[in-house]
Amino acid sequence: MSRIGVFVCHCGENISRTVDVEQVAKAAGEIPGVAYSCDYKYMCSDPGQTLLKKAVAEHKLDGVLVAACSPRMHEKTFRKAAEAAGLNPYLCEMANIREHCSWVHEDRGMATAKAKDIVKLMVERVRKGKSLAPITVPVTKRALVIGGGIAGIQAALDIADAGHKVVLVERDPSIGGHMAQLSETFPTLDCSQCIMTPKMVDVANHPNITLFTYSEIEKVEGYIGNFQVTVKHKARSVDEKKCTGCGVCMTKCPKKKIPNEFDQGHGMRPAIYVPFPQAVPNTPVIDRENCTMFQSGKCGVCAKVCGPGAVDYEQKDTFTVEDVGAIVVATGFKLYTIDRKPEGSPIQGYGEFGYGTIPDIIDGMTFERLASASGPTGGKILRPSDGKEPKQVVFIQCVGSRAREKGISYCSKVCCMYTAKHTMLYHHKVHDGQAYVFFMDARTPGKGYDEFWRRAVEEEEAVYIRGMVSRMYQRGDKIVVMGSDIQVGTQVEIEADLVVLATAVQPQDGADLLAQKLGISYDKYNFYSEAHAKLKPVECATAGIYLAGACQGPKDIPDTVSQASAAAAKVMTLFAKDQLERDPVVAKVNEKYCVGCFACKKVCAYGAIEEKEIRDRQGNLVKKVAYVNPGVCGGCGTCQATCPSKSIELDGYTDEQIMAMIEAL
Amino acid sequence: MHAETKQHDFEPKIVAFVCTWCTYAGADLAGTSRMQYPSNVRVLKFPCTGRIDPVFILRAFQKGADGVLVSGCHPGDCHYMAGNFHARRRFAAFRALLSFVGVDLNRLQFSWVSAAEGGKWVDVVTELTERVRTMGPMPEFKELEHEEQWSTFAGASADKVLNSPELKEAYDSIG
Amino acid sequence: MTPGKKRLSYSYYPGCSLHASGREYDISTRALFKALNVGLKEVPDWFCCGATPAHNVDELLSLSLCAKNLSLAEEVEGDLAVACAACFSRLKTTQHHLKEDDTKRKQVEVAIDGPAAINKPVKHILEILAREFGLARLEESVKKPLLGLKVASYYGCLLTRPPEVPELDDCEDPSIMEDLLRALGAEPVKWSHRMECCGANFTLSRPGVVLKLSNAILESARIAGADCIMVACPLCHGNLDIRQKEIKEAYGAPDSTLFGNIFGSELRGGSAPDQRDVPIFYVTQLAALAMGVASESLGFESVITDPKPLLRDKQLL
Amino acid sequence: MNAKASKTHVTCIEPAYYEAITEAIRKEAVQILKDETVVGVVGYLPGRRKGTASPALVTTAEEAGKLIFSPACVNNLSVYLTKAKKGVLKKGKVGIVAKGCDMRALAGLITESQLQREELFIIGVVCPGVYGFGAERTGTLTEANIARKCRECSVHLPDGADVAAGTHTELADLTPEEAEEMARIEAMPQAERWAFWKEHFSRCIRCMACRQVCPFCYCEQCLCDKNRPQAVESSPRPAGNMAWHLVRAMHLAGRCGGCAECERVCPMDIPLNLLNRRMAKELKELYDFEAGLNPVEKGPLNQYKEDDDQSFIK
Amino acid sequence: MKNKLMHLSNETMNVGFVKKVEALSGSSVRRCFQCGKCSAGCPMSAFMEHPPNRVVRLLQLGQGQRILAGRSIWYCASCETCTTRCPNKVDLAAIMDALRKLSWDADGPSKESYVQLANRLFIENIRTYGRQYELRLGAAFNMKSGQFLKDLMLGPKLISKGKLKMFHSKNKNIADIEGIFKRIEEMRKKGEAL
Repeated sequence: MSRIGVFVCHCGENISRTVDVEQVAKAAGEIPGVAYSCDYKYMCSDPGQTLLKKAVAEHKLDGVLVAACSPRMHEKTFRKAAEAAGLNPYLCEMANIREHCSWVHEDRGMATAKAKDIVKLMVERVRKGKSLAPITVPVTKRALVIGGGIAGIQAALDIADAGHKVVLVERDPSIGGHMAQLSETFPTLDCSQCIMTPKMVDVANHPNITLFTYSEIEKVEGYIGNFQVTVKHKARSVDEKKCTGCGVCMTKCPKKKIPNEFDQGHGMRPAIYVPFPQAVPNTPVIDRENCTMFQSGKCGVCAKVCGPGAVDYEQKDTFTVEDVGAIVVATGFKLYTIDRKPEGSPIQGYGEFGYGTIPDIIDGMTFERLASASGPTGGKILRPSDGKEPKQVVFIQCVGSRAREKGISYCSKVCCMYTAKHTMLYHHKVHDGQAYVFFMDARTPGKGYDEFWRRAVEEEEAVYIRGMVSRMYQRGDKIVVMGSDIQVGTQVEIEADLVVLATAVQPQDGADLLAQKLGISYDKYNFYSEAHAKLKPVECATAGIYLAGACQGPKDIPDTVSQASAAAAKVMTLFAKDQLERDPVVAKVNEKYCVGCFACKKVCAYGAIEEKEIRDRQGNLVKKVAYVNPGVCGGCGTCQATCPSKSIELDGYTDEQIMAMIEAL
Repeated sequence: MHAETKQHDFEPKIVAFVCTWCTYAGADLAGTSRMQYPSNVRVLKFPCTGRIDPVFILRAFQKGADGVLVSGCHPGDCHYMAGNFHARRRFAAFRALLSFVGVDLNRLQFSWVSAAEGGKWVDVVTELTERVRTMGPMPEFKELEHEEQWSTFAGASADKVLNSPELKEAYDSIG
Repeated sequence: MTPGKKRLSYSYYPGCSLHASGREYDISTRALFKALNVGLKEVPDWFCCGATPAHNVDELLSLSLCAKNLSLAEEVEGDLAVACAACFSRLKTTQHHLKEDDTKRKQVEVAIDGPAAINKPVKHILEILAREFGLARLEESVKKPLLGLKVASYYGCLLTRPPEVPELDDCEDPSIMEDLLRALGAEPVKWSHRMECCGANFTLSRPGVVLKLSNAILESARIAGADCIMVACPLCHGNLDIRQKEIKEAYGAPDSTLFGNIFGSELRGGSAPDQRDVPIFYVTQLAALAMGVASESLGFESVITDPKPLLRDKQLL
Repeated sequence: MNAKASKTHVTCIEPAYYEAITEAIRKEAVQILKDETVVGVVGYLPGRRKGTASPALVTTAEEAGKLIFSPACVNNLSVYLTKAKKGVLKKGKVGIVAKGCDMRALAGLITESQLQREELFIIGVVCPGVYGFGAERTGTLTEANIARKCRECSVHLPDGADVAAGTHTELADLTPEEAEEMARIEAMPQAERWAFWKEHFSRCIRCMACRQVCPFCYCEQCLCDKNRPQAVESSPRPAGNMAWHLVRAMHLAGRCGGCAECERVCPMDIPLNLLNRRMAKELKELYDFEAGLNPVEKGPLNQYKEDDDQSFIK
Repeated sequence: MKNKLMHLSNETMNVGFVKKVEALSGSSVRRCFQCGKCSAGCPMSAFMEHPPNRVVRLLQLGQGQRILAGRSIWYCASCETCTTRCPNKVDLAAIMDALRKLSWDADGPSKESYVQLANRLFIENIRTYGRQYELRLGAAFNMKSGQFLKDLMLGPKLISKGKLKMFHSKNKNIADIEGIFKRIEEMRKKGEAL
């Protein structure tokens, strides 16, 4: 490269405030091989890009460096601009003088010096860069959706309706997720099951959807357009094909007193069960840990009463491999509990609330079940300890959430609204009861949300107390709640019959393990990370994997459904083409020098390296060398670092580029 | 975050070899969060710590780095599944070698910094910079760069050997 | 270390109160350790730890006093045993701060003109009994189990708070005292006020505060059906024991105050408030009693709210 | 040839011991050439000067009858299969005389796909040791003239060979000079260690004999000869020398079987095997791996465990 | 004073004072988001004109003088409940210590004199005797506070129970204590410690 153009961006004042951009541009112009340099207010703007394109043409540039923000932000933008100007996009690089320089240093002199150095390094990278041609790979037009809550259901239906095949995998025996557990939903107070169950049935009946419940993701291989996903089908002990869903087994099962997870442990179910009457599929599953047959080998009642002979105690876990082109992750959330946490856990419990040992302190989801017509109390608000109707109910918001001392500093987003809803449901059901809410802030952005909250306060007579609760303890059959009202400036003590905690929304158990299988990143709470907080909110950094719902962060139903449809749209965009162009950052073998020690093959996590035989014209084997399948190569470059003779090289990160940068230090 | 800029006698040269998915993004986060750290570090982006060859570290020291940082994804978080695991073994071995030939390992730092750990990036960079600052410039490799083979012959400096009358005569005669 | 093999031995920091108003704590601690064959050697020439007044107005002074005591304790072999909850809290807090904060450590080292012994292990008597000596061994050593004695164990503020500093037990839901009581054969009662403040050092300046707070604690213990309260702090003991009569005088009449109204649903409905005497025991007194140590050597004569009737009633004397 | 049965410790090893091995090698080599099991045998022939031996490829039974084994058979012959006599493997199976340390190289080369076990007929030697560099060649091996690497040899028995010649005999009471030297260097202050190696490396003339003789330096183009980019300066200057030896030690880590040929052939007496020994020790400690004990699927630096030590990483 | 109009400006917000509090306590003041949990659990809240959360609020607004003028800080029992339960790791107990020290240094503008007096006597006792001398502490307090009859009946009873000693001996190494006090005073004079 001998005619490089360097474009230094002010980023408004973001860069120029601490970096003397003119000096940086001037210094860049003095680097041998730099044919043009300038600075400009906003390089990413339309005029900025035009400036770049013009300069490429006018100065016959054969390489471009834009010194601006992080390449994670605008590399694509400028590569596109360079391409439009007739340059190979991979000859355009970015020098990060914003995130890595102007924003983190205050001394103008030092920051400018650093920016010059960064530019100098990156000019070397451009100089040694090579034109690369994109690689095309075929796309399997079949999607995998992980999680069968409202997010997964919505995404699956949208993709299936667009005419593509979808595999929906759910860990529990039925789809439906948390939304199926809710009684009524804010801000309209419509019945959750009434709007949810039709969608569940749609999933079951959709010709394009293959539904695997009671199944988990075992292994994920491949890459965008070409994933191979191993699904583990846990032994249901009931043959789904034979079962008619008549339910006789459940009524005859002698073991009936098992706390029902769906009712948060407050209702009972038999050992062979469907989680709730509207479950999809309506095929029961045997809870082997609680089944007498599995524990002692004696019983077998369900098998005897099953007409079609669907009960199969010998069933084993099975595995299938699904070829898919895109993956939507919609694993949802779980609720924080105030229980004492195991030692070493970054999350803490609430000892001041009794670590979950006081029976009439319940969480919001339990309250949903109490309020639900299909719940354990048939929709009557009765407290767990003695089944009495509570006359004084205290709701506490931000339990776990916004409490960095407990290990969670984020806002769970949905609690303000559902607590307001709870006070209304309570007031509707217990007319002479009084609801109190301890809260810090009422966060109600959303269509009709603030009006909903104000209704709870003004019409449904909930007493909102701005302040938190310091301690709760049992006194007789009451719970003494010691709080404060910071507006009045006094302590408040309430003798409550029932306390409902709006506990934090956390990612599902095992979210981190799934992320590791998928190769996607997650934050310190195990929420999955989107590729860009604003511009790529549903994509993962790993191509071909998309996020929907609360697995990415706390979300209410409307947001979840929107995101699910957005993820589905992204999948459809991907499926709109038969071939996929992918980043050509892949390894290549120099067959002349490769001696076939296959160290590269041993370290390749993708299995992208094969053994290739080199033969002479007579067909005699000359030697064996390594060969990289460019479609499979992930582009990590571990092979190159391992190769003793450097006969394998990663395009875009060649030794020549890196060494040149080090030389320029 | 208005740390006063202090004047130091010695500004060490710190080179960071980082993976683009975790540490680079973590450093970006430090930027978007407007955290402050010493400006001595120069970041070289790699797709993965698995790509980082020990030769690069060696070369960086030769080219005047006073401290080197290698940073990537936490175990299990590698974007390429296992690159950081391979890197971990490679650098464990390389450290042992450097230590054996007498390189002070306080100048070579390894870390896992995720995309979410802007604060950790700041801590790691600040700590290494300040540690190296107190250690002073790294003389070993730099000295080597300027030494010639003959310089170690007893009693004769490179200058003397090169400027001896005999040699001069010989050169002249080549004409 | 296998319990039972090596003789435990400790250096001992009694603190000012144990040489004065809390002398029975000191006496019973020594008697108990002797009975358990655990060594206890008092740190010579120790100083006051500064207690709450020092750190209230001058943290550096407080840290320096404690650091000085810690270095004095270095001279005596064995981990440092502390009986007074306040001294314990101050010594542990000092170590915590000096470990975390280099600037403070340097200042303190200038003040005491020497290095601060931040690593000398500091152990509360409770910890020594329940963990190091061990509950199982303690149970084995019981000669006279405290059968039928319902005890409200009172932790107060400083034994477990703030989190991470005393390292004694869970800061909101500790169980070390209850575990100990069970090992001694007594019956720990469940009650609500085991970690509420008694008013502490306001006993001198604002006794009214103490009366109010300590009254709540006594009430709660009575409601829970406790015969007595067990404490591990001479200040708490002072407030609950010495001022018990005053409290009764101040809060005795039913519903005479606002607070009388609030405490205890059982109290409402016109019935006269429970006015039982609630003897206050030190943990070491009860433990020593169970070990069969003669009651005469446990300092019961120094206690204001006479515990003897209760002990006689339970056939423990 | 029941080598494993017993082990004898002696103060010197008489020529008779080597003669017995020589006989056994000749017998085996003649046999396999005659029955065409192999197309040739790589072994040692007597050198031109007395008390020396030189490596040779013999292809006839007659020549095979001249093969010898003596303390002068210092060379690691495996290098002949990947470099000097590489072509012979194309013709068919090859026999090779291998001491324990040579066996380790063979195992490593098989691991790295450079050799196939089925292409080889290995005549293993139960080797009590060979001469050290510059030692007096009396025909008898003693504590005084044994090579440094042999003093702490752990592979006297050629495990995995097709046949083995010799009975297990070792010299008694050998001081582990190399281990002591390594410990001495490790105990030095950091600056002194640097000075030690700097002095040694600065003498290097980059003759590349170490590379030439190394069974594992089989690359067709050495990284250090590459000039685009030039990772290691190729002229014999101190900076490039240091880099070259460090890169070589890194490349051999987890592979080097400790034959110490590099050190033997170094004209400037640089203790190169110490570097390799140090790396071997580290990999043994960290990952419980010893190179070349038998062919394996992956070397220690080509694999990982999720719970590998990472105490050095923040 | 409590409800007086608050003018907020760069001049009226004493940020320097807040910085001092933060330095002494090692705890951030800005971190508090006013959830009120400290006040909810404070045993002494009822005695304070500014409950704990408002003390922090006033600091956030740079109104240290309002705090020092009141008696809230002197009614803190240092029970650490607030620090233990704060969801934001605000070490309020340490902030209270810092505020008391600053009030003390400013020679106590607060109305609350009894607690300050008790503290002063307690520390004087340490300096003079090395250990606490409870009888003297009580007697001196009553003398200086003018409450000659306070706990009148309690004293003799305690003496008879052996709980108060009539005489007290000084520590042998009392000079060491004096040294500590002196060196701290010197450090402060030189500005080496707060």
